[in-house]
Amino acid sequence: MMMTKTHSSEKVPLWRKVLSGLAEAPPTGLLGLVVLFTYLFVIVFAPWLAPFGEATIVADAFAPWSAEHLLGTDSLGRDIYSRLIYAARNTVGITLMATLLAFVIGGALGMVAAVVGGWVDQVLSRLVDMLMAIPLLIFALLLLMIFGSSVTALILILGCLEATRVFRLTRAVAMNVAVMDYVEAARLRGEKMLWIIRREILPNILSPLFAEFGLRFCFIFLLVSSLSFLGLGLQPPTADWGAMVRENAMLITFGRVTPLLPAAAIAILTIAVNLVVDWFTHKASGLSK
Amino acid sequence: GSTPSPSPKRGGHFRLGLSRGSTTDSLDPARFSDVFMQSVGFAIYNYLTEVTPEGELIGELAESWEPAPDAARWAFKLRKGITFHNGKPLEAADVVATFNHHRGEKSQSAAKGIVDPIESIETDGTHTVIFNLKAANADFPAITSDYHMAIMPATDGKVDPNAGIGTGGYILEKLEPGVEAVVTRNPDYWKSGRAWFDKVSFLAITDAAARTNALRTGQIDAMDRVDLKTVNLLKMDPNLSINNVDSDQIYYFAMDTQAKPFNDNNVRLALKHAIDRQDIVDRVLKGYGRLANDQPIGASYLNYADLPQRQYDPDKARHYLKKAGYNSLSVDLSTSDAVFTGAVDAAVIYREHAAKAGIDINVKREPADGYWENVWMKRPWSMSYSSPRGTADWFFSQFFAEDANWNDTNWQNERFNTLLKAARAELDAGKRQEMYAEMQALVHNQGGWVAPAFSAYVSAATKAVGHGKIATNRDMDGNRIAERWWFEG
Amino acid sequence: MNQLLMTVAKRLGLGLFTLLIISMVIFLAVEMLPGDIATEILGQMATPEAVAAIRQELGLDQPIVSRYFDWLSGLLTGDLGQSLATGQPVLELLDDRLINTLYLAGTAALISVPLALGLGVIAALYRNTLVDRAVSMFTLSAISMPEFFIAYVLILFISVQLGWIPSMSKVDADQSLLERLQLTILPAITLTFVTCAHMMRMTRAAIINLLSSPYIEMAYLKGLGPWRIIVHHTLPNAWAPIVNVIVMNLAYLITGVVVVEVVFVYPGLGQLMVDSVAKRDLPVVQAASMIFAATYILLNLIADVVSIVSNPRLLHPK
Amino acid sequence: MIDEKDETTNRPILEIRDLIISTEGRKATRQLVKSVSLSLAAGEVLGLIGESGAGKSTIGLAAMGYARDGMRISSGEVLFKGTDLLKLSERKRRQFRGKRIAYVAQSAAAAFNPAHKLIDQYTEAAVAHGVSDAATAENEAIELYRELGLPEPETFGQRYPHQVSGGQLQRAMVAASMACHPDILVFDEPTTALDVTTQIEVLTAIRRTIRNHHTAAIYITHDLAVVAQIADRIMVLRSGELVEEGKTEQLLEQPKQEYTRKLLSVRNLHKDDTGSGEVVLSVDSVSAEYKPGVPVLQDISVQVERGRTVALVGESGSGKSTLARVVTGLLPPVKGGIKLHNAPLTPTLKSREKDTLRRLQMIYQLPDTSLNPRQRVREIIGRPLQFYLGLKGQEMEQRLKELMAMTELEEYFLDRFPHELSGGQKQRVGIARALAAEPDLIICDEVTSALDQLVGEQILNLLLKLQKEIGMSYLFITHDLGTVDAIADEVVVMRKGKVVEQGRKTDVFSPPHKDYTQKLLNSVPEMDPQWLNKLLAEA
Ligand SMILES: Nc1ncnc2c1ncn2[C@@H]1O[C@H](COP(=O)(O)OP(=O)(O)OP(=O)(O)O)[C@@H](O)[C@H]1O
Ligand SMILES: Nc1ncnc2c1ncn2[C@@H]1O[C@H](COP(=O)(O)OP(=O)(O)OP(=O)(O)O)[C@@H](O)[C@H]1O
Ligand SMILES: [Mg+2]
Ligand SMILES: [Mg+2]
Repeated sequence: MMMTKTHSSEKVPLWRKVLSGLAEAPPTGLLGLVVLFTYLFVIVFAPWLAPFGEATIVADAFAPWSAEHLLGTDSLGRDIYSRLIYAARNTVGITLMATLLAFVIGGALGMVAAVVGGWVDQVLSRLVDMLMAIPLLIFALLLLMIFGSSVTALILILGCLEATRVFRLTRAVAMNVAVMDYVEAARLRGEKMLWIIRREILPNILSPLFAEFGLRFCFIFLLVSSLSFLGLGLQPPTADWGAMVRENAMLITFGRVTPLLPAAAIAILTIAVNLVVDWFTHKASGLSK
Repeated sequence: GSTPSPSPKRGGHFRLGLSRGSTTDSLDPARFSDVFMQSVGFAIYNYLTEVTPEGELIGELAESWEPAPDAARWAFKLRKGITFHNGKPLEAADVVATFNHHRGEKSQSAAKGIVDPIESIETDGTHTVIFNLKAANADFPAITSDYHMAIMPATDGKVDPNAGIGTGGYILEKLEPGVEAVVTRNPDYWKSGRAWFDKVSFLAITDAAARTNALRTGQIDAMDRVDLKTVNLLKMDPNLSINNVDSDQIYYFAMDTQAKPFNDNNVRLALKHAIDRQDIVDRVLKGYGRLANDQPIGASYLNYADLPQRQYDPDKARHYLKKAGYNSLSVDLSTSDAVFTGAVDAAVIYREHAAKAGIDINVKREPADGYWENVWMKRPWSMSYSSPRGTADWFFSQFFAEDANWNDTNWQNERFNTLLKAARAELDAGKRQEMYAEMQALVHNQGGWVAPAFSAYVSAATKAVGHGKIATNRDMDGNRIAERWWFEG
Repeated sequence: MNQLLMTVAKRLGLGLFTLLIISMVIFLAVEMLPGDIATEILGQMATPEAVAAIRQELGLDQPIVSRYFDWLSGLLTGDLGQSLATGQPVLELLDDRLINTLYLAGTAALISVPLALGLGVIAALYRNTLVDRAVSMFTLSAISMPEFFIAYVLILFISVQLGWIPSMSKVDADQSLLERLQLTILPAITLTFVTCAHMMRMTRAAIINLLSSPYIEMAYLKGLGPWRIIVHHTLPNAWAPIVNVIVMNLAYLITGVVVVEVVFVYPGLGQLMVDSVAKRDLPVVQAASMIFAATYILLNLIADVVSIVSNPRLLHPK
Repeated sequence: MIDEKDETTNRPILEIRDLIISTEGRKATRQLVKSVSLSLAAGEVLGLIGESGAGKSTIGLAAMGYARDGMRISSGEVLFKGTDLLKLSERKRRQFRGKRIAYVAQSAAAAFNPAHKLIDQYTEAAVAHGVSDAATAENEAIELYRELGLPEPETFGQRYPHQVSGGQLQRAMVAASMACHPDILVFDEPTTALDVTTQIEVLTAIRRTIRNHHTAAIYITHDLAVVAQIADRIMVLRSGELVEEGKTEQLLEQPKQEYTRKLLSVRNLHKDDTGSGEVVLSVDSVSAEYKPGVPVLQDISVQVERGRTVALVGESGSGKSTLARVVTGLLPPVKGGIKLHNAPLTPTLKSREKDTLRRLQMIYQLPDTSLNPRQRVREIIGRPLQFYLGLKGQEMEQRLKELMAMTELEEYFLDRFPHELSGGQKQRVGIARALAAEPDLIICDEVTSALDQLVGEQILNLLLKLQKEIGMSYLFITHDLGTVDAIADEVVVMRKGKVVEQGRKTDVFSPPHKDYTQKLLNSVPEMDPQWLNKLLAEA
């Protein structure tokens, strides 16, 4: 409340800070940002950028690269270039949401465990141990049964699955912050746990969380499509990169590069995300050389 | 397929990569479920009857059989001088025990439904078995060729289904479920000109790419289920031959004829006209298949009726839709790659076709795990497939009769049911043909199947492997690849 | 030292308790999943009578609680029961496959852990240089590919085009260690690609995180070379986070490699688990899950112990 | 032990000429060291003093050709026996570091690698530079350990850093710096973090080592009294510039510059007794423990009257902070009780009323860890206002300004993050935060020990001013008797969890003393360069 009231009096407007932040950015971080914005652009303008529809069958199967079909067609005769573009739109959103969900659940509980400690921590930690120890397949099938197979369910399931990993990390780093004097000061003041977590702990553990985010994002990306055999989530003919790799994977056996295209799309995104993440974590590590 | 070689050669270690092996595979023929154990089964066991590559039913362990006196009672005469791998001579009691393994209250056999029509079995001397049926059935001998009905030796009137002992051309050396089965040639095999290899390994290779690579790098000699997406690339390998075996394995979309909107035959007809069957064959099967005609009986069946092929016709589809009172229609179609490879693709293509007729097909990919329990026969419209049955009666009884176990369209057609019963007891071939033709027309015009295609069995082998005409009744030469194939000299 | 033993004992106890809970959860989960062994074995051929007969024979008509306790008492007496699908003793089914899985995981770990550590150290040493970027990009690209895809690419080059190593890794108990190694190497390399990035990035991050510590500055001021500083002064203090990630990946190598097993036709536990879940073969699922869960708990415990041992403050309390 | 030394004392062994060090980065660079020159003769000890942030450490490190991360040596020369270290390659430079010029860091606890044994950290440099093999180095280490009065010198090296006390660790660091028999030692505030008694031990050890080995040294500190004991010559620095330079006696007796005079005139605080008789806090025979059966506090009774300051003194680990934790409710006592305004306090924090919490505030030793680095000053100080008093909007703004004024902070600091403030400013923010709650009593746990003298002085003044103006009471924890003398009304001397002596400051600090109190008192360095000598002679 106080903050909202007084923010107006802050001297530096946000855009200024962003700009000065950008000016400080290392070239690799900038490169990462440029790539991310390119992806964003593609996602927003997919229908205008794609020459053909996402599901429309436009030619013979596996048509070669040509002026009309820049990257050829897939096994059903759909334009690969167009599907690549639409796939960005379909998967990035889901992955992002699932990753965020994982970080919200895992992060929140991890911080609670670290701050409250004692038996709450024990119970949560053992619970997470358990969830991680239950084989993925059974876990996924069980969640599938509970939540169904919609996109929402997919996001929920991925979020729950990955939240366990995020929990462990968050708990570990939050533990280090929870023993700081300023947290003790907040306790002495009589602050509620929520406030302590939100205002005292969270701002201080963002950078390791960011680093983890960069990798988790990629893991979830791949999980999205590897869970599709369970009938989860994205419904055909919706394109997603993981599925595109999967659908065309056999081709690589014969040395054809088609499946490399969606794989490269994922790889470039992962690298870009991590370049940006590197920039953030490096900023937080206190090193500049 | 390649041209049959004139000179089969004995010997060699044949390594066969098969797609559907599982760690839960069991030697018990009552539990054979897929091509892997079926192929092993046909290597180590014999059956009463055998379907030839030409599709003819001949005796295997049975020398002959005849209805005595009507089609409700069948007497099978066994060949003499055949011994099991353990040295026990084959006798009628073994056959009785084998069949009883599948029959009865306590039966746990997947073939229980098939042997249900048998009222009782008795022996007449050591080499004659008599089956008393609950109702007349002219096609009964065919079911004794079913892959579950492997003849096993009996002790005290019971068989040991897990012993793996048969009368077949190969003796089981080891079975490691989900990994491999190894058999060696039965030196005392009673058939001549069969079982050429010294040793056969059946390798469970689930992944199509893994099978393909194994074949290309010479780690296996033959494989089933070639990946159709890349079959054209595989064809370029000069050392390999691709066997395209026409079959009556059918892929279909099953509508619940009691559920809205499919309870209106006009809607069913609209959907049947809204699919471009040739496009499915071309794009999903890559040409390795034939058009189907919305009913299961294909050209290989004795009682096949050559009905006019239904065409893709969006206008007609619209017409039927209007007749049913719809301007446009939106329906859910449940599918999964558990149905067959490319099932989801087929649904997606169908969706494109139907869109031109104003029908919006909403493809729902369901979990592969539990598809057959939760989706098939439970959702109003789902995808399924079926391998061919020996006879039209067999197929109709299992899928279209009012009380059929797998009446996946919930179809209740009085005329059809009457005809089905009558045809069973009818011994006159001409009349039977008429009756079956009418039944096929009924399914074609009023049934709940949208059946776009019969798929071919596409397998591959190195050029070093030889074989005769390949049977079409089941995959991998009627599952008898170990018995029928050989290495070229 | 005594305290360490106490911690380990306490965690082992908790681990056993967790295992117990997991066994219940899995029992319940498989129970809740649609279908059971009877319908799955018979598949499309299932008739209600046959299904009922199988259920009765296998005791599936008993209430779940009593079945669970039967299983538990069996477990306590060392009897894991029999596979419902094949009737084979579960122990026999698991035996070879467990060894295979451990062999593959071990080989993969032997390659990937030192490699990841090495790359992580190099990346930290040459941080923000071209070398660092190259290492990061390479490993990140590797984890961006689904594992089966990496496997296909490897097979294409090494098996199909060069013909060095067979594409199928069909190991069995009769092979010599060397033969086995040859067959295991491709799947192991694939898994290396899959796991390397995570461990490498964490190593790099953990090291860089310590580089601003006063004792690192002190090491510079002692005139030590950069290699010695990273390896001798930073790494020993960075073990805790690194080991945690290593352990996560080891757990993955043991419990999560079914895709690699399928592609390389490697007879490991993963495939057994998947098949058994599909067929609802409860005793096998249960046994395999227990192995996986125990692996996980044990590895986590090891991570904790290593964290303690690598930290003299905890190992040698005042 | 002593290897060849440059005997010509008139020729400097180290010369720094026109050294300019600036920050690195894309932003406009700032000069941290502005053209400083110095020279050091063999065997000479040069004291480098100045307020925090003056650039002392930066220069000390530059003497080794090293610049911290984020800084760059932009120009100048660092000549070691004529060789310009700055012109050498990194690899060549490494051969000087540790070998010819060695460094003793401010906090040995942080500068020793926690993962290795002390002996290994001793021999490491010697082996790496090829000065001797591990066995020889180990023997030398034992010799040095003995020389430095470390316990059980033969096995001392087998311990890990955390297994020895702060003073011992600092001595071990001095020993380690000698491993290669360097020509020059750079001491960077080696005693600042230590309590008075330990400080003496280390100081003595350092002096003895330098003398015995005839090593030249640069001694960095912000404590004039300390440098007076050790340096031949002193340079006074401020904001990266040389203020004044001279022989130790001369500089202490006749400082030329105003700034130097100010440095010298510290500890001139004085306070009058301001008792009122109204007891704010009373601690009644409290015992406490972290682990059952291991008492950390035994039977402590302390009373704080309104408007008065009770100082809690004692060596490290004597339980001072623990008592603060018991009072604040972080650690429930196993025995005894605490009353605030004669009303008993519940033992645990959770069960205390918001208003009770408000009345008791705390200021921590290290502003770096007690202020959240991700919160602006406005939020740090504003939060208690909002939380306890429910202020918002204009009212809040008003009060914030008052608090800033009261703690002598500029108003525009409100929008800064802690790391954008100097150490003294940060500590003042901590005080403002405590004051914001309008408490009855503030517990100050070593609030000045991390600050340099000038800044510490300002803080103490501020506390005194507040006491005078609003009658604040303090429970003041410290190990610095100088501070106690300056601000306390009453003193409680603690040792090993027990009260050794307790009473009015004038009583406690005037003879006859209890032994332990006497020792504490003797250990406070005085500005007299002969003080240490005298003290050692007495002992
Ligand atoms: N890594 C860094 N990057 C940029 N500036 C720095 C860095 N470290 C310190 N500074 C700045 O350099 C100046 C000199 O710092 P230095 O550490 O030499 O001071 P000091 O005299 O040793 O102070 P103290 O008594 O606090 O140790 C200070 O203003 C400080 O803010
Ligand atoms: N959280 C804790 N758990 C266990 N023991 C502790 C804990 N905190 C302090 N101790 C021990 O309690 C004793 C008293 O510690 P305390 O921090 O009160 O000392 P102090 O007088 O404040 O010392 P310093 O001057 O170093 O701050 C010490 O022996 C210390 O090791
Ligand atoms: Mg300094
Ligand atoms: Mg303390």
